[in-house]
Amino acid sequence: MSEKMKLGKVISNGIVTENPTFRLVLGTCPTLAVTTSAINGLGMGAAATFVLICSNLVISLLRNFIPDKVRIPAFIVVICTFVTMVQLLMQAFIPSLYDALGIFIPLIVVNCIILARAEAFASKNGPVASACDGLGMGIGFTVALVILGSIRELIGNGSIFGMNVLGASYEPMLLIVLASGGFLTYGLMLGLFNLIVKKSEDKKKRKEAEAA
Amino acid sequence: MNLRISTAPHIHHPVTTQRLMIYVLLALLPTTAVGIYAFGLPALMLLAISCVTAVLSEFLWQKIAKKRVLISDCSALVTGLILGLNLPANAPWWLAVIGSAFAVLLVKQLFGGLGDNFLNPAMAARAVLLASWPVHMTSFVLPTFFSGADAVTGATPLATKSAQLMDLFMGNIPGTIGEVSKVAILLGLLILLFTRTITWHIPFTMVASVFVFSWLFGADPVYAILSGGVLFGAVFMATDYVTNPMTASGKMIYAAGIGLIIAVIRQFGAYPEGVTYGILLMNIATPLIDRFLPQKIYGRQKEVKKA
Amino acid sequence: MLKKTFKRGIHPLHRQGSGKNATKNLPIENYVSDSVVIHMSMNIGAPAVPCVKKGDHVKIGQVIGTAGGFVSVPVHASIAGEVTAVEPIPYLGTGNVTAVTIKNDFSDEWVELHPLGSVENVDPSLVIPAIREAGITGMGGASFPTHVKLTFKEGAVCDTIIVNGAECETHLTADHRLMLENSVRIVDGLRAVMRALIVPKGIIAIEDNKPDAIAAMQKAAAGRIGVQVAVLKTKYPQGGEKQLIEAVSGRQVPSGGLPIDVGVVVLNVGTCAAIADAVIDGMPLVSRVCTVTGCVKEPKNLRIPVGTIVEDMIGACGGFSEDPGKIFFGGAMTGIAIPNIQTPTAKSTNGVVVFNEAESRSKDESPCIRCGKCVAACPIGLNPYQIKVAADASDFAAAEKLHVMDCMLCGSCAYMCPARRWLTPSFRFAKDKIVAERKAAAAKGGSDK
Amino acid sequence: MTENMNILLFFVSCVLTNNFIFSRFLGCCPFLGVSNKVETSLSMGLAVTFVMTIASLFCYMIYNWLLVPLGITFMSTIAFILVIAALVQFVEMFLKKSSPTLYSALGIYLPLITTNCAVLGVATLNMNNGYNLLYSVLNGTFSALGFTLAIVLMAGVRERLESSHIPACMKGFPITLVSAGLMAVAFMGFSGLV
Repeated sequence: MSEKMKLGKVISNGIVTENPTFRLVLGTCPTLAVTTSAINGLGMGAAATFVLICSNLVISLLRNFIPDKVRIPAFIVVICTFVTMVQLLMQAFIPSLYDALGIFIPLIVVNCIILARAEAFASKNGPVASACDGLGMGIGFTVALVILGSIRELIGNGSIFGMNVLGASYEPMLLIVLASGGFLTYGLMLGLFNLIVKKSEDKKKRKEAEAA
Repeated sequence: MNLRISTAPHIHHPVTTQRLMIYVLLALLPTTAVGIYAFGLPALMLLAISCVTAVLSEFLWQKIAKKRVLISDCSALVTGLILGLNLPANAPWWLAVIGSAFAVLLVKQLFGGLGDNFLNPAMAARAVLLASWPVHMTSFVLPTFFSGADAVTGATPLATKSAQLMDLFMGNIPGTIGEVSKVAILLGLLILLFTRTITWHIPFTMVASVFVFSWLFGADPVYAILSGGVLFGAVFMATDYVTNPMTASGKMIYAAGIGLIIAVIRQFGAYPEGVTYGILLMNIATPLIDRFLPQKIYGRQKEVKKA
Repeated sequence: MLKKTFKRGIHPLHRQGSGKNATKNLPIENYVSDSVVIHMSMNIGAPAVPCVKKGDHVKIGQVIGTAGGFVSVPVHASIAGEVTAVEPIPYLGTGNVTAVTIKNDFSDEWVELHPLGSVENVDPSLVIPAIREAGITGMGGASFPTHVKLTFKEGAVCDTIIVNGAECETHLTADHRLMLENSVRIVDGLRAVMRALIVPKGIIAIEDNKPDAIAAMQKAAAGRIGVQVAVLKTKYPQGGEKQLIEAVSGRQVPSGGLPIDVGVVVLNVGTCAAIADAVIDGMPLVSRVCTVTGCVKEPKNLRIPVGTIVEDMIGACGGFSEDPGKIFFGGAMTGIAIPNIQTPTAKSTNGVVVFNEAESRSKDESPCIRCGKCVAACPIGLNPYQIKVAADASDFAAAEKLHVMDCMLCGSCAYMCPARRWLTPSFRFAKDKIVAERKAAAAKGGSDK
Repeated sequence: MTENMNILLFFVSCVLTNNFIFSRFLGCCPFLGVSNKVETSLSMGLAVTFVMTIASLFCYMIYNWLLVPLGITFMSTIAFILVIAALVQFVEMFLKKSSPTLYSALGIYLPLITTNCAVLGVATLNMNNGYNLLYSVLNGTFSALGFTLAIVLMAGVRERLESSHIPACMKGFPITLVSAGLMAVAFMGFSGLV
């Protein structure tokens, strides 16, 4: 029971407390580049989640065999293997998404989230916990990408997941799906997230103060 | 008897921020009047909407963020008016609303309010509108001058390169509300210079730079100066205090850079007009200009030479 | 003649003739009050040590405080009468200073004076000691002991003495009137110093808003070898030592250096006149000309005994014309506000300006709009807006890197600032902090050794 | 003549029109992380330029002269990242020995560059676009110069923002991202130049 709770906490940690996109601000390049639509965000999120879980699992299993000095190159090789697998799989089965994500699929290799989790979590914890961490981080990343993708798609195209939501008379704000729109949306969302976190913390503090 | 104790200086120049902004509004008056005369009621509506939105956005932000409400310094009004003057007369009303709100909220207040924005709010908002709704932002009408004739759409003379110089000068051309009449803009320039709101450095260097580079790139330099928003930009937008360099030599480098970018974009780029981008790009470079331009400090000049 | 000036600068209150119109045509009037309060800290450097006690009878010119060191001068009684108090008084925010109060018996009795003779015949080696014994300090406001200024370090050569008749501050006309009425004395004082230090050239620098003073000084200087008058454009802070040197000679005093480093010494016109009094008549510095203006019924240029109380001077000018809001010593750009009208004047008090309530209301700071007016105004060429940011963040190291120590607190930037930012007060604070830190560091370094 | 003109156009394209940061989103992590001060961002930019130029060259050689003949082009990502990691190590050691001054200026940034997606990105782009050797190297250099331009401009802006009264929740990354977005709008003016 407590073991399960712990694993649940590891997962929720990645989704909320240490959300890689909104709290740690890692992996900014794919976040900005692929969130032009919700579906792209989901695709990238899923690919990254797959790589995260697998690489965390493998690195955790190998953690006692990898010499400390070459650990970073070893991690990269492991990550890279899974990235290449994802790349080939996507190319074969969902070529449209593969084209949309472009070079950002191979670039998952240098996504700081994955290397950071390998270094900070998988190399120190058991395989189950590491896989859960990968899952949590992956979901957190995916959720963030889908949120950003949906917002940008809604404003910049009037639709979500390709379905028109705002009606034909809506004149989309093209900028939001362009490069600068990515920066702006991400920045504003980050600010909003900070504001919400701060508000809830203030509330907590006030409650504590009242209780005391 | 209660005497106040304060440190020197005990006197101030009568010009305050608010008065400077009022001078700018005054200088914009001829341009605004000609714009409304040329394009009629739609132009008046558009200007009114953008001004009201700008002031209201600033007021609401300062209320919600619990900051000192400073709308009386008129800077939001100036932003709103300049943005309105940068719209085509037949633009939809919501374009003015979004543009003004974006300018005041995202470009100015988000960075801390007056003085803290690194881009000219009206220019940034215009670039955003242009990127988002290119069709609305580039469909211009010919001035009607209250003649009762229906508005005729026309391409900007920048794209056609066919207008008569005299028409360009007097304002009988399609274009945004503010940029059509060069006479009115020059009158505004005189007001700004006479009230010492601005110095000659930016407007003159920028126009000269557009002239020289257009000529170098094989365009008609006089046409280049009179068409599009060069004059309006040089007088009212490039001279925005907050976003241009502090020293006279810095201002001249900045203005020359704007001129170069305008000529390059017009001659080689995808957009017919480059004033907005020229100003924005040099706004971005302004901190570096301020930083790397050597200061001439009294009693330290020999030191500089040695080093 | 080509009018000279320095770079940048401002024109304060130019529509109101810099506030000088009220008094510039009024001849100097003599005024002697019932009592004076003479404090012992009238010069930069060590304060004088009082040598009289309560109940003593003193004559005009009698030494009542002896010099407290090399960078210090004696203080003399400015009226004859009875010493009624020798006690510390609070003074202009600098803490308490010892002051001697004298009640006037109107006998106008002088001590015996020892003239050195005419300027042409005076023994050069006696001039500088005479200046010191006469208690002369810079009378333009800085109150630096003049004999120290005229004592050069080894190897330094002075080729020019500039007499500062710019009077660029607002409201003040004391120097202007002195140049009109005592022009020969000023030239004599200059010549005495030139003779003492073997300086070939003496230039009297006057702004072109005082054409009558220029004419008077030119007349007085005519035929005096090496003495000439330079006409300057009217601009603030032309009377700042460094600006004046740049305007007149084209030289720049190195940062942190002294005028003598470029072969120049600057003396105020009042100082020159006092030097002439000391050399020719053997008279110590006991009185000075002071402009009283602003919200007083009859603005005047008064010659007052040193130590006259502000209240008496206002009374001599018919009293306040409006409720006063602020009173300060000196012009409006650099003047020091006084806490009450019992404050006594000093040797360097060249003006008393009264502002009404509306004029003295302090303004709220609004955000900097980066207009660059402060940069265009700064006569030193600093970036006041940047220094202000550093000072506001209490980042004094950054302020020092931006050369805040070169700032001479002329107030030009703060005057021009449309956002009414407290530039000069911030810089004053930052400079004080940095000086204090340096002193602390030096003390620590000393104890380590 | 035309070749020179082409290279000039290619330069404009890489530096301005298709700026790595403002239109391709490559190298955003250092762009956001190391753009606090103008001096450090300039050093970072130069270090990246150095590595990207060499990496473009080596990746081109590995890909065209090794992977293609062996028919294992699907291994490109693995090959590139290993080449880059090795290169960065090598460059670091080489600089340490040969030019201590340069090393002290660029040293701390070099390890960071391994995970800079701009380096792997430029190698992948060269491969995808089928650039020849000259253009691959030029693409590396010019794109890195574009990156340098962007990061130095950003640093200038951020130094100025330091004294601004930004709302607390926007301080740090959020305002940097918004600034970058607005800068990207301005850079759109260069579109269509090439």
